[in-house]
Amino acid sequence: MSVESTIEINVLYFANLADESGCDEESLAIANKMSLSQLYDHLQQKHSLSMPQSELRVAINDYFVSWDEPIKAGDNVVFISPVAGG
Amino acid sequence: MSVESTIEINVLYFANLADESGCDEESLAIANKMSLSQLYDHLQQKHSLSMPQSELRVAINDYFVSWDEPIKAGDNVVFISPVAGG
Amino acid sequence: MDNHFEKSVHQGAMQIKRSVDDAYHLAIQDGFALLDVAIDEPRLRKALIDDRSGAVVSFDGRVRNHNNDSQVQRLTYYGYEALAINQGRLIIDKAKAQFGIVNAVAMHRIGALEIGDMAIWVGVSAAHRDAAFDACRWILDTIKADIPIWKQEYYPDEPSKWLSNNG
Amino acid sequence: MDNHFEKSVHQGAMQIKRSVDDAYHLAIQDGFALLDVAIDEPRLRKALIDDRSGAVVSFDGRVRNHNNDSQVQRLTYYGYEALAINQGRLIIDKAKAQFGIVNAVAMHRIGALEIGDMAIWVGVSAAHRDAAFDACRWILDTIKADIPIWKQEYYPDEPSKWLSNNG
Repeated sequence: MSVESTIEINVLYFANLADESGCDEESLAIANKMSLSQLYDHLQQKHSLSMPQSELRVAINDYFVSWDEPIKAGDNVVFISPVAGG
Repeated sequence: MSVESTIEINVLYFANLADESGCDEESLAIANKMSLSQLYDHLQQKHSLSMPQSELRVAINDYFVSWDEPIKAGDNVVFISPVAGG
Repeated sequence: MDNHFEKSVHQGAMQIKRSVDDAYHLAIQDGFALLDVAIDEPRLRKALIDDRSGAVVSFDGRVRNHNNDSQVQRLTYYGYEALAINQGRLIIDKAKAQFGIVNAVAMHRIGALEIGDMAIWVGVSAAHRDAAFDACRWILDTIKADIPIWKQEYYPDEPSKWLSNNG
Repeated sequence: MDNHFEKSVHQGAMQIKRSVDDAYHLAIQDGFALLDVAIDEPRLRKALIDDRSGAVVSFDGRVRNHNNDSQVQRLTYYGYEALAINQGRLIIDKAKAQFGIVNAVAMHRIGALEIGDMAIWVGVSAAHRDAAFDACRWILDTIKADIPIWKQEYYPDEPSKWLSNNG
């Protein structure tokens, strides 16, 4: 029987993602080696998020990262829906 | 013996043209039908103005005009050397 | 969505996590900050200018009373401040490297704004006007594309909507 | 050239022929005026803006301490005010017809200026940023090309010179 290794991370939600998830922040235990795409798939199902991943950018620890950036224990992960500043 | 018809006009000088002519304004009696180019030729000789006509623009009564605009009695004529605002 | 719910999930994104003075200090030093009160343009402008600045170009974006065909009553900007500040610093650094400019400062307001309120200010000083215009426009466009700020507009006869700059 | 002589032929072109308040009134109404004291930028900016103005772009040009390789101590702008005002009105009218803007106001200072003094201010308000940027730049370029203002720069180690924008 395999012991699956998990890590604790934190996810922040803004704008329509916050509306749909009903929260602005949550702590999660996720499988080690889970990718950012897999994480978004998981959260999209969990919160019935309407936006496809293709419309999002992603940030870790307050910097934009590419979707193949690995997730580390303690990371702050944020999926960024299309912005509207200015 | 022909009586040459003359008109009275006023010429203003600015910048290097004022330096060279030593005045900012003068009244002149000129031949009727004198063109703006002929007027500048005349003033260039009179005041030893260094700038060729090709570098100048010309204004009558506070509006730019083309060099073929006729001069009328009482006109205010100004030759405009290259500008340097901004 | 009722107002209570709106507040509970977005409230953190309507306020900055530092003092107003610290926000100005950051904007003036690193080139970008968020603010949650009215932007004091003369304060930013003053910080931009020195004897090498022959040309100063500034942009300010204000809340209009119309967006396309809809009558706008008010709007709220929400920001992810920590990312906004990091990304803003990168944008300003890149503008300084890319254009021949002396200095650049930008600030974006978040929270509830009324018609006429200034939402963004971008100022660039340079020796020459072309660099100042080009850099100001580029910084503005890049802020609009990359800074994590979201906008919700409220209308008299329709539900509020989330807007997107590229949608 | 001695100072007395300089004054006698250029003095009229260093001063405006109306009151400062009349100059602001003219700039705000027709879009352009000359001024012979420091330009009060907030006064012009305030007149530019209304609820339709989503975007405001402004340019200010200041006296730099260098022009090419020469150290500038001070400079004097001379203007032919009546022509400047007529031409300025035409430029602003053309900008309003040509770009989709709400309003445009510009002012040029004449007389003796020190390093850092503002010589020109151009402000444009529009519903959208592209029109505001394009119109501001066009107005500035056209003022520089067409408004009868001349500039004499003074240097520590050389005689003063008349400058030209297209020379």
